[in-house]
Amino acid sequence: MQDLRLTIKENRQLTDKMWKMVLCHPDLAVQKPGQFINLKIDGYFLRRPISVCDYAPGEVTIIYAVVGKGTKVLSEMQIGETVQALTGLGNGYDISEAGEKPLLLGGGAGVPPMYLLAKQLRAEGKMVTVILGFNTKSEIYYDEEFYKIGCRVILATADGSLGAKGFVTDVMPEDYSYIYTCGPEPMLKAVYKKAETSGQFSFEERMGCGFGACMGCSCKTITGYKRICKDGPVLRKEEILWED
Amino acid sequence: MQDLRLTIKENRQLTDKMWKMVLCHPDLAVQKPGQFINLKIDGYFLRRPISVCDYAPGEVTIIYAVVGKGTKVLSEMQIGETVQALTGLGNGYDISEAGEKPLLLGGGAGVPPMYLLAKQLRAEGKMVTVILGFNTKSEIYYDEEFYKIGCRVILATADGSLGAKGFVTDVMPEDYSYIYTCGPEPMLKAVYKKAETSGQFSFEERMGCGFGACMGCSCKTITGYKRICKDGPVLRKEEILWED
Amino acid sequence: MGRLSVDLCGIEIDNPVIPASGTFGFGYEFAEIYDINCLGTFSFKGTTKDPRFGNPTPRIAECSSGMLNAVGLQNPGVEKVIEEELPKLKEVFHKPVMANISGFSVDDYVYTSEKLDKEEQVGWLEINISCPNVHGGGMSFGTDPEAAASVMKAVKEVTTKPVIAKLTPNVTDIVSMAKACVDAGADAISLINTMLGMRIDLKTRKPLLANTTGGLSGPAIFPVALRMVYQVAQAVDVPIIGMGGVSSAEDVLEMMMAGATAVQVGAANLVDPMACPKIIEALPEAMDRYGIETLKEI
Amino acid sequence: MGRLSVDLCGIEIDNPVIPASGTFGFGYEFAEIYDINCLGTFSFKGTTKDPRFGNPTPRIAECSSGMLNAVGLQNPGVEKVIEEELPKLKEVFHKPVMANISGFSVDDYVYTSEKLDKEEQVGWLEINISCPNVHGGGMSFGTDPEAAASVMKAVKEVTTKPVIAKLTPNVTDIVSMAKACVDAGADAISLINTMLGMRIDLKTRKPLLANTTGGLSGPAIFPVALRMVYQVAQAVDVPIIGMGGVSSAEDVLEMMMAGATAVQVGAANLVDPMACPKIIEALPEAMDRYGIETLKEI
Repeated sequence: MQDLRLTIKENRQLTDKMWKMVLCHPDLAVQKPGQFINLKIDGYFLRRPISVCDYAPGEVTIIYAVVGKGTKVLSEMQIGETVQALTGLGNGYDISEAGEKPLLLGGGAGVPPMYLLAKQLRAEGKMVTVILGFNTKSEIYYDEEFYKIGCRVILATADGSLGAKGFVTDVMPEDYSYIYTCGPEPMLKAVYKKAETSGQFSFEERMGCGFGACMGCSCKTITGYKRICKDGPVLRKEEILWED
Repeated sequence: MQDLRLTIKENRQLTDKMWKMVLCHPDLAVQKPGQFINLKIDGYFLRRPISVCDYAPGEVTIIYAVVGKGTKVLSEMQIGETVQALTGLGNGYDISEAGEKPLLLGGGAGVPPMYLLAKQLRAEGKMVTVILGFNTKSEIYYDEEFYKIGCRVILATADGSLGAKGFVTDVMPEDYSYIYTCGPEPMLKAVYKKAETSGQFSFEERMGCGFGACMGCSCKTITGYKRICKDGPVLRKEEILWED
Repeated sequence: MGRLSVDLCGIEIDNPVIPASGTFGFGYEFAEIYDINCLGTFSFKGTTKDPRFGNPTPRIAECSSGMLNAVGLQNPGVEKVIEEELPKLKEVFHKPVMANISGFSVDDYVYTSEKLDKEEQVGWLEINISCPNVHGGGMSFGTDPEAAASVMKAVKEVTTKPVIAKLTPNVTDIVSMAKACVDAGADAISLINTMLGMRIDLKTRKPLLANTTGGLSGPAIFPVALRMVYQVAQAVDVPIIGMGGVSSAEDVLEMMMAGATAVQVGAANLVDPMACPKIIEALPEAMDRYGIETLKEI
Repeated sequence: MGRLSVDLCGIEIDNPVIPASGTFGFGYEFAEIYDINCLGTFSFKGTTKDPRFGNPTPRIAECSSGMLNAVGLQNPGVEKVIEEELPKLKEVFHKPVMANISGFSVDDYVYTSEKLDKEEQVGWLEINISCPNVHGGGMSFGTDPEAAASVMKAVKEVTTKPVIAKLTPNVTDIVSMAKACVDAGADAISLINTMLGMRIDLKTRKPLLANTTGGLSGPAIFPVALRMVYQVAQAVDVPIIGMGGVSSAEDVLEMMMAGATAVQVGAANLVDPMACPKIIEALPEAMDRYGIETLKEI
């Protein structure tokens, strides 16, 4: 974990709700895909946790949804302005278990972490299939970026306006070695049910601190209580305990 | 009263504590010397009331003391940035009673309103004497500006490091037609005691709203309760009631 | 009967936005800035039997997301309010107004309430049993259910218009206070008054306020206010006027979702004199955003 | 015995800055970031007799200048705290630590206190009779002077180390609560715990927190905390640990001027993990600015 003042290098709108921001600092380090950074926005008390979409030494890309006043302020920030951030938070995905044909499933605001993950898996020579799920055509973003790094990309929209009509689970291929996923909880649950291999699931929860101190984002798992921010956000399929 | 978003045209340090800021807006209007504007500073709940030092249509000059975090933020603002302000607040000085040889006494942070007042009196052809009191030489500001508009300027410093050693009341001339003053309360009280003519005294008080709504800055006078922000900040000598 | 109108004790008001007592005087200062008839109504400056100067200054201190005040019920007394203030108020405001009443004994409350009840323009009597800034009065009635009930009962006996009990948050159990007032006849409950707070001047090491303590208002207290409105709404059947840090149309909606029928806006008026008209103007769009057809449906 | 040191119930601590329970775990997370031995001490995560998961999520909501939490005393239970947490704590922190204890009955408090009193590294026992987020326990002891006294008395009987009563601000009369605890044997008072608050999600029209209500902390509550510290300091002779929104060296000084001997820092740790070391570092310069030679002189 580092507490750095990052400089905004890019900040632009991708879709109606989603924005892309590139942030720089010479000391910036992200250890794993699936980690997040926690941004301090002037005038708002709690930081905003946002997952890492892409990373190169000294530079991180995030894609964030403008859902409230805080993220609205973030979307209005200009290139060259700075923002305080805790970086390298969360456990992230472990790529060592991917096998040869990993299947990645990202839904809505859960797509971004799939990108750095896919990139690293491709760098290891894996055959990566990515299923991206959205509500409708106009909400689709980042699909091309996955093509460019050599992934097989399957698109699904709930209304069928582009790609297959349905959810990510409706278009899962037969043959895959492992599952990595991030998205809204109903999607994670559906993937969990349908998955034929082991896998890693990234969860979302309202956080206080983002680094394991406040117990604000605890959840129950097969292996005990976990903090989404510190012991997660990625849980292994075997430890997930659905609470219904 | 107007609520305007003013643009900063100048913001520079005059002495260790005092800063000068010039603010612009096409609709900006100040009716009288001795009025004040009330600035909204990001991150701080209450506005900061600051007296008007100079005014030309569309442009106001203020001189403010950096005394806390709010005014610190103000001092760090850049040219071209904007700040929300309520303008044209307070009753201000009435120059119609000045006579031919008005005497103006300003102490410390009470010097600025004397400037627009002196300018207007000079424009009416009055012989204006200004006594400026400071603690020490390094705290002196704006003395030259008074010379330039043709005032007779008398300087007093408490430690005698420049001008006469003592308080403004130690250097009052024999012959004057009326008194206008602004400064810390002990100074106002001393001027009140020594004044041989009538006069107008500008008071300071912690304010809530600045426009007469909250009764936060009430004081007792011979003629009843007054609100410093709306019925003041200028009181006539005859109505002042010292509460000791 | 537009999208914004609500019924407050049998009086239909055009919208639920009501400037809170002590932040709006008798309306003139604001009438110089905008047509105050856009408001649902407003609650005028707390009025007592006898004239009061209130507390010495400083009466104001700043806080994070809020402010302290210790004005101490400065007002010209009920006779002068009726003779001088209400005629002037009538010139700028043409709707029923809310009379805010304070006292230091049950007789005080009765005296002032009876007089103001007879004034034609007064639509509601808001009985302040919650001022934290006067000694031996105000809040002491607001922290004991029996004392609160005795005030409400006595006021109800001499008045004809809806009586609203204004409660202090500085209590262990807000619900029992509200219930006591309703059982004693209160037609509505307004809450919360300010929270008792304090600041110290680091330079002098003495309290910033001459009164030592003062009442905290502003967005800082909104979550506490919302919780109390919610708790009281679960427990009583009369309308609730929610207040405490309301500064935006969203805050108004949140208060109403917690159970408020109408909402008062206090400290926000002092920082931005246009706060109330801005909130009223922003309400329809905010309602659209959250799928709210009319405020009455919440 | 530097400029910053203070005496807390007979134990000299290097400075008065103490991370508050529930915002600092058992110290490890922060020990990864800085050497936590720079702290005066810290109050570890509230410990109960039995393990607790706490409340369902969401447990956190944002507010103006603050936050709500409804964690609900998640902790592994006193046995595991002693077996697993304290040995790990000892590796990273080499000073006396403050044990924070909660319970649902007098027997609970006695059981947990007796165990932790025997732990060598425990310097003080902070008895939390003020948690707003658990039902049938915590705060119910903190709103009734007799109940509070019964806990303090029973705990004092089975312990040897200084016992600190941690009070809730959600009461009408904080002074009578403090006095009852001191009369029952409390060696110090810490206050305030969080203020009961609530937020509603405008989209779902339901409470943001799964627990409906939560505890408000952060700068929003600082003026209320300061007022209560001041009032209690006038009324009791034992040391007071002030807390509630403290975020800067200036806030520490203001709390101490109100009568606090030491100061806890809570929510600030969550927003800035370096909050405490930054405050400690800033203290000497802030003291110079206000002419304070040593903190003990305040």
